[in-house]
Amino acid sequence: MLQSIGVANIDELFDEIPDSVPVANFRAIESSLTEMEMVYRLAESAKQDELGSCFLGAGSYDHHIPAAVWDLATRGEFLTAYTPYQAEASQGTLQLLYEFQTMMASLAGLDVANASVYDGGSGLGEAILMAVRSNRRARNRKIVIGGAVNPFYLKTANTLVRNQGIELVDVPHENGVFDPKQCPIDDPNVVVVQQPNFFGLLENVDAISNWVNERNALLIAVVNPLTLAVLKPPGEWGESGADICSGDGQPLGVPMASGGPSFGFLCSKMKHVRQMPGRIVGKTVDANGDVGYTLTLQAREQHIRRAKATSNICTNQGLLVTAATIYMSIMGVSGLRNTASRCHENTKYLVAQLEATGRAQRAFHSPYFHECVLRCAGDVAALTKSMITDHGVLAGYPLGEIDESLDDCLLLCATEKRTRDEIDRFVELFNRILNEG
Amino acid sequence: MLQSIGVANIDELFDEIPDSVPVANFRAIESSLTEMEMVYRLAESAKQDELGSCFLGAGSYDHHIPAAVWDLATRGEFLTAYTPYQAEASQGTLQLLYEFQTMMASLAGLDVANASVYDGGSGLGEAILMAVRSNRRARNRKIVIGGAVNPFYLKTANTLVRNQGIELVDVPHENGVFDPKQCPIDDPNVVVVQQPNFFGLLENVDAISNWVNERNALLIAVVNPLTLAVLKPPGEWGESGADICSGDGQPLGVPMASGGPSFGFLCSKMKHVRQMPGRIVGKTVDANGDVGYTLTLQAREQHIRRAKATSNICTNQGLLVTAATIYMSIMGVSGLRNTASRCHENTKYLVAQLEATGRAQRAFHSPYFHECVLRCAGDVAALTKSMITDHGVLAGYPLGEIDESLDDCLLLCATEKRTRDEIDRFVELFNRILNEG
Amino acid sequence: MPTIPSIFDTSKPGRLAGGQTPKEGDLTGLPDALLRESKPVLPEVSELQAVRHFTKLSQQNFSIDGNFYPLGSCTMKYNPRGAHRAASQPGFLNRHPLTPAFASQGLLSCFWELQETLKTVTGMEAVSLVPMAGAQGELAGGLMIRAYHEDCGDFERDEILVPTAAHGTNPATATMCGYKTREIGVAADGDVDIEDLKRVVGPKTAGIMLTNPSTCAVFERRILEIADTVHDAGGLLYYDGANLNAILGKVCPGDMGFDVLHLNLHKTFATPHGGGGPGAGPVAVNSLLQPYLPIPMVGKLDDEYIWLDESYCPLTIGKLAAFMGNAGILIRALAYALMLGREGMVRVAEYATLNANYLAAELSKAGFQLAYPTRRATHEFLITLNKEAKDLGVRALDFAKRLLDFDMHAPTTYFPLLVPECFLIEPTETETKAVLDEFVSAMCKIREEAQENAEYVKQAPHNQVVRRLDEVRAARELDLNWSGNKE
Amino acid sequence: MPTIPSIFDTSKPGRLAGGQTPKEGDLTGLPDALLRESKPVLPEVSELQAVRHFTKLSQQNFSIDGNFYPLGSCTMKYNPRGAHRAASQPGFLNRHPLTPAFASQGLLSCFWELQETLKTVTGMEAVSLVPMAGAQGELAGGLMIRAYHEDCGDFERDEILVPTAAHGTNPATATMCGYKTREIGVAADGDVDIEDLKRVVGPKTAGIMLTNPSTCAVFERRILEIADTVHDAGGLLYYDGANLNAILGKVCPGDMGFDVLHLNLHKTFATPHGGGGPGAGPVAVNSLLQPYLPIPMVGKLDDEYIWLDESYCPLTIGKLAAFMGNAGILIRALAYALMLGREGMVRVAEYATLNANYLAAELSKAGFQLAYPTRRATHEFLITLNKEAKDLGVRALDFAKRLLDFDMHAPTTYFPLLVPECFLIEPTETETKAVLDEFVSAMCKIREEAQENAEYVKQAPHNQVVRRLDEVRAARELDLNWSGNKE
Ligand SMILES: Cc1ncc(COP(=O)(O)O)c(C=O)c1O
Ligand SMILES: Cc1ncc(COP(=O)(O)O)c(C=O)c1O
Repeated sequence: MLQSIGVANIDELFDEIPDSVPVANFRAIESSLTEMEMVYRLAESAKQDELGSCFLGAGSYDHHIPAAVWDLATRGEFLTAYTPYQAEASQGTLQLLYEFQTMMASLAGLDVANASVYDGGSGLGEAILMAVRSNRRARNRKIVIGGAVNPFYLKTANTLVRNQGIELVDVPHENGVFDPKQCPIDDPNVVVVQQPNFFGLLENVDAISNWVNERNALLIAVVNPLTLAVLKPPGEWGESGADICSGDGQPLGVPMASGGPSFGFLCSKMKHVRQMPGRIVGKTVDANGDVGYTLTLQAREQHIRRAKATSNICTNQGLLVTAATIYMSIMGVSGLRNTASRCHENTKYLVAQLEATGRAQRAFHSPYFHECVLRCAGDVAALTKSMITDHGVLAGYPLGEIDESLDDCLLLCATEKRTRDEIDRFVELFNRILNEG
Repeated sequence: MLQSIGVANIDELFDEIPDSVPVANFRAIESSLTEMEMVYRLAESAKQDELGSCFLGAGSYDHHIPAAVWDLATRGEFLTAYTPYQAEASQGTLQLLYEFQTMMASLAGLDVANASVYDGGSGLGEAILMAVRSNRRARNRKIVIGGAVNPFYLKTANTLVRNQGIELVDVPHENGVFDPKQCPIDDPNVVVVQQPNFFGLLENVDAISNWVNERNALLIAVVNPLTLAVLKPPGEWGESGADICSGDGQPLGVPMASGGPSFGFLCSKMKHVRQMPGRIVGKTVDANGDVGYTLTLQAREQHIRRAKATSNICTNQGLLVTAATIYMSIMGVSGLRNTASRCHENTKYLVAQLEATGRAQRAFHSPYFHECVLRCAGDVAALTKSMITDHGVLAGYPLGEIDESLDDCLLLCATEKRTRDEIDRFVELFNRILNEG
Repeated sequence: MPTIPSIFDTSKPGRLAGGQTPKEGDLTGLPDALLRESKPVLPEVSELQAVRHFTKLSQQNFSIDGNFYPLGSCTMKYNPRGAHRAASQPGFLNRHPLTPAFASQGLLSCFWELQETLKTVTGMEAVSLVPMAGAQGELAGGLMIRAYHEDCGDFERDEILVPTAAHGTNPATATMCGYKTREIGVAADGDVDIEDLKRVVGPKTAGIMLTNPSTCAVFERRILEIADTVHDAGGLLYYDGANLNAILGKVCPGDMGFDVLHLNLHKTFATPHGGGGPGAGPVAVNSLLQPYLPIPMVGKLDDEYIWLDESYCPLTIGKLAAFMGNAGILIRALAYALMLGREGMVRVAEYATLNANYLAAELSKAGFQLAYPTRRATHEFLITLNKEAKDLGVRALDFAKRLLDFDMHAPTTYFPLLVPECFLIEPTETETKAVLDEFVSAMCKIREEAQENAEYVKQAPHNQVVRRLDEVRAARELDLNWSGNKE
Repeated sequence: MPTIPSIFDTSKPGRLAGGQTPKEGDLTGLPDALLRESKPVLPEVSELQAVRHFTKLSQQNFSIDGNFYPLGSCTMKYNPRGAHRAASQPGFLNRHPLTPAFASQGLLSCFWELQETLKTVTGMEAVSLVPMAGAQGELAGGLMIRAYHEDCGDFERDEILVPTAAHGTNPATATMCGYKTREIGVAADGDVDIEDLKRVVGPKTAGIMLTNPSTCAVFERRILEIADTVHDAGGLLYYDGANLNAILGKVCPGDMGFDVLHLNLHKTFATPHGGGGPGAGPVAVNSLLQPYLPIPMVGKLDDEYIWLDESYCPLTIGKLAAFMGNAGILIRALAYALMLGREGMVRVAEYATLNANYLAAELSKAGFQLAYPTRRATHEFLITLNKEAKDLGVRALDFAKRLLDFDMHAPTTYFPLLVPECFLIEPTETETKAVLDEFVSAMCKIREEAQENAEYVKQAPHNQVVRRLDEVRAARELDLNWSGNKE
């Protein structure tokens, strides 16, 4: 090969690198390991962190994933393909994405879905940017954050939007939920509301939607997609529905995996589609008139529109979307619905049992779904620590970490994976530790 | 559908079952579980049995398996295909088997290989039946078992062959190895010898082969296929080589998995091929003259030859052969060779360290490869039990279980997976336990 | 899709997958004469080359995961991925087979549970899980029959009866057990010819091997009479469980007079066939034969599970595998059984039977000839393409090859031998009506093609990676492994 | 291969995968008005139907595991299965993102090790692993540049410079950071036009974004001069790490004057692209920008690993992800780095460069026009098919589509925009010479075909599941989801 190139050795191929740039010094990097040695090493780390039952949600949920989902998603043809630029050689991924868009849009009760953004947090940021671009009538760049929206999403969204002069205005919750009547801003550009909200409480979404609509603002719904199998879809909220729906797809067949990779999704009414960021797949025909699929509306994207693109996103979270599409296909209408309702029943049972100990009671009184805040009689930090250290159990999210007034509160959920035995054992530990503590 | 059939309900479809046969009573069987519940249940069983370092071999070895091997072997197209009866729709499996046959035959230094029998034990049985059928000159049905052949294989082979009037004659080892000069039978039909033998010792295979050949008997070599990357292949033993080579393919990319599924393999000289049991794949051409593969020599098999078939085998161990073929392809010449030699070096190190404690010494003095017998100063049963119970370590095979005269002996190996640290820790435990015991 | 060069053709001396090559070990001290000199013919490729090669190869296979696969007698139904996952847990995969029982209680409890389940499923007294496929189960059964007669001092019985329609493994097994095979006829309605049976049964009869539903794909209606006839003559009844799918939860072989049987877990219990195997063929027996079961089995002593070996089973026929058989397949079968549960098991038989009868009815309406038109289909059924062969010159083989072009695997062809130009069609319970309808359309389409241009069908397949293969040449000019020089 | 009906077309109301459907939960007490009434459009299929559907779909994709995939700038090299396995261990997969650090020391130690490794690889001071792709890394970089200038009280700088050949994410990122983009020219030899740079750089310059090797696939030889020019004007230098593969272990961006950069771990560190993602785009900075890095990072306090959040990093630009980013991708990248080791990293650059230069040389000899014939290829190179387009009427697009019929993915087409009818070709270090030779043959063959019958090439592909797709119609008659009635 060197001969064909006409050089004497490989070094010559680098002769355009100026001598004034020093040679890299990689001595600090270890010598190579074989796969066997590498797996051995990382297995030690992985094992060190293994825990037992998880009662922690707060945006990431421990659901059952059918074995078929990842067996299929990790087939080399899905796993090691690039973005489907050459449509004719990528019909597998493209058709799958089209099917994904159909499922997501329908779950949200909206017209269109894109093929993913990074995660729920950055997804909210993109949703806000999209809404602001789309809402040309707006006279300000104020975004009302209605009550208990996921705080991690908000921080992320803020990083993404604040440099474009967009301001997020937190409107505190009233007894856990958003009351638009208490909103200090009467002409928001965009309103963001989460259903169920970060505390697991159900917002009065019809009223909120109507309120937003009357003000010619756009409404962004942040949702857990699994709950949409049971809850009213954002597109049907109030008279005219939410404009945009965003969230994190993790509950749809994606392992918690420390929070990533997961995927963010965006759905919207058709009228906003040209402001949508990310890939969108459309159905078309080939030269023979047969059905085929291709990336479409690419004029929104960075590789065509560059500085005027709807976003800078390029690589997205395709593989996770692949898994989610397979997950939704296997679970289907009943599987998704029953999973959501079973999570709810398990959490209800957990809440009832904890309340029965007399050491915990619900912090808020609106109806909740799937996840719930409990005020505990005792030191929550010590409780969660002891649960992990002594019993390998994740006991929920200590809300004191985001709001001092809630420092005796735990946000808890019991997914469909938690057995009665696990819940009962948890309740017993809870009681015992607070008793001793 | 019922309408098209012309019945009112499904029960009618079973109306040919006479009423005199009672209806099945399945009440003892549990109600159905979801996948989630089933995996939860079996995970509890699996976790209960997890152990740490393994120094036990004796026919099943803890080797590294490249992740790619099973990622590929469990692709649905390999995993869920049947025996390749329709060759045109099974070229994947067929070409793979042809490649497998090539690799196995070459490792064994013989002309042909089949596409698997069940395991090493039944494989030895089939090898003996095959040899007896092939050796028409023989005047008896006596099979000489030369020294330390795997006792589990022998028991299995005996079950398979004894009803056809075939007798296995055990010729005891001399200081661990087979000495044909001590053989009480001078006109055996077939001789079986294992290399390395069950004790890990190297037999003098050239001399044995010549001795067998001089007696017009057939020689069956039982081997660990991995060691053939380093050791002289049976086809090259002595003047004319072994006739048949059999063994278990587990070391080639198959997890120990409690002993199964693994696969048995058979290789032979071309002149015995028509007595070979099992599937064999051949290369041929299609109607266009292009290369293709198909099952061949089917006239040996039960579905054609019925009572006169070379064996009753039908379903074999195809998936494991698939894994082994991928394993051998990834490992290649160097990978296989280095793995075998590294196992040997690790075992040598283990043996040296154990001998250095003064509490163990080699039981036999012939050269060994990959596996070794140590005589221990102490209660071997108590040692192995404590190793498991207190430390999760499998300390080797207590040879007392098969031979009382060896009840202070352990058969040990340290594969390429055992790190220096693991070996050193084992030696320390060994020393400590025998000290206390 | 292009044909794929052999992996040896892409090899290059010295190339290797570095990440998989451990450091070389020291061989000093080993006698030179015992070491290998020649370099084995193994691929020398990068890991990517291997991955790409086998990815490509796999794509040239039909499979359940990709295709309708109505291969009669083989029960090619969906293999749940969850069962595979459950069996692939490290606690199972990394277990050394010689780990003592006290440290294997998890695994042994699974085997115990499977043994108990299979006892109920078959209606028998005792189960051994050891046999590694149906044929090995048959061997175990034959050896148990032999051991029983010998223990009774009855050394004269040297014949096993099998219907002419029997699967090839039945007579082949009889031979391996040291028996002679005697065939008995099948009547025009597909049932065993009882008169023929009565003629041949006698003091030389060790036993009879039967499937029910039979390999003619009908339920053997006079099974109890057959059982009495053979038992009266002092013989035993072996049930070949390959077709158990059809009657799961409906009737038990133990209630039909059988003394011993095997199950094909890879069929009825849906473990993947892996392009040829592995399977598992546990045997179940009534109390007569219990002492002879192959070892090891799992027993229970107080609350502990133990291995039952020779010391507990002195009359055992012995070991059939170096260790305990295809453990991983047994776990998969248990997982499947747990997921089905008692309700699910009955559903298996019902839907399998429904699908087969529907497909039979539709094919019959479409003008194809059922082999036993007066009979119910079981989980499978037979058609004969004899008329098409005579009228159009297009044989069952041609139909089979052309079906591949419709992206469907062919049914089993030319088995059983007694029905000319036959297809044994087993749609299984996991296929939808839409798929069955597509199969009927494809069959009709092929017949139309044959009417217009028989040659076209006879040259099928047309859209596969290869055209029709020359099997005669394969057997005549044996080419069983690659050698660079040959080409 | 036939086209595959949508999964909704095979749905049937009420059908479900029973083994995956938990028992329904109780919803009493929830307000009716908040519950769903409409049934969502989700598949109602059996598990087998789903498995078969997605198995079939997957077979309609090109991929690294199946095909040569020389997509320039995307570094489609082998993704080791071992890295995937290592990251798929339960300890990693089942970890809840809010598990406290004290119970996550295993994971945090991995992230720490990766941070350290990337510091060495880039020659920078500090690393944050958070960004979830290259573009998000760019955003983080832009925001850090902005934060830095603002902290310096310098509010006038509102321009980011990018070469005209820059990747689209560069200008798009500038916009998201609230900056204006100014393009600078590229000289005829592929290097940045320094005179143009000097003309536009100034007090409004916040920074410049560059790749090196550049998107023209050549090494930017005057990089140090560029750095001085921008620095002298008070601007900062951003390194777009998409092309780091070419210089891994040869030179470090930190030594070329860059202040901040991202790495595309899914390129240089070979994590699988998953048909679009996920990736990971860690950022590395020199000490100037260290205070602004996105959180969380992993720190070490005595012997314990801790999360560095706002309290440790008060000047951070903030969070970019709800949790810590694409953790699983980071583990894969660490696994890859461990397997490569320091020797392996240099080999990556060398073999990638060797393969690209060889392929460039061979194509050039075969008569194809290199875009920068006087320059070395880096890990990739550009050819222009302008002559073929003019003489034969066959454009780069047509060559690309026809290449698919040769079972090879097409190179990147029409990027960078400044080279007409271009292919950006990146063979990567994991392909063999034989594959490269096949690519050259295919290109020559296509040119021959074009000479004989241009129309044939312009109608390509011919052997794929679909013929050439109508993209214009897709955008004009938007059909973005399935609805039964439409058809
Ligand atoms: C009727 C019948 N009997 C026996 C067998 C043999 O079973 P196995 O292939 O598991 O050895 C089969 C399977 O092919 C069969 O169909
Ligand atoms: C030169 C260049 N810059 C930036 C990017 C963006 O990286 P990502 O796709 O990871 O967001 C890419 C990748 O497509 C690229 O090639």
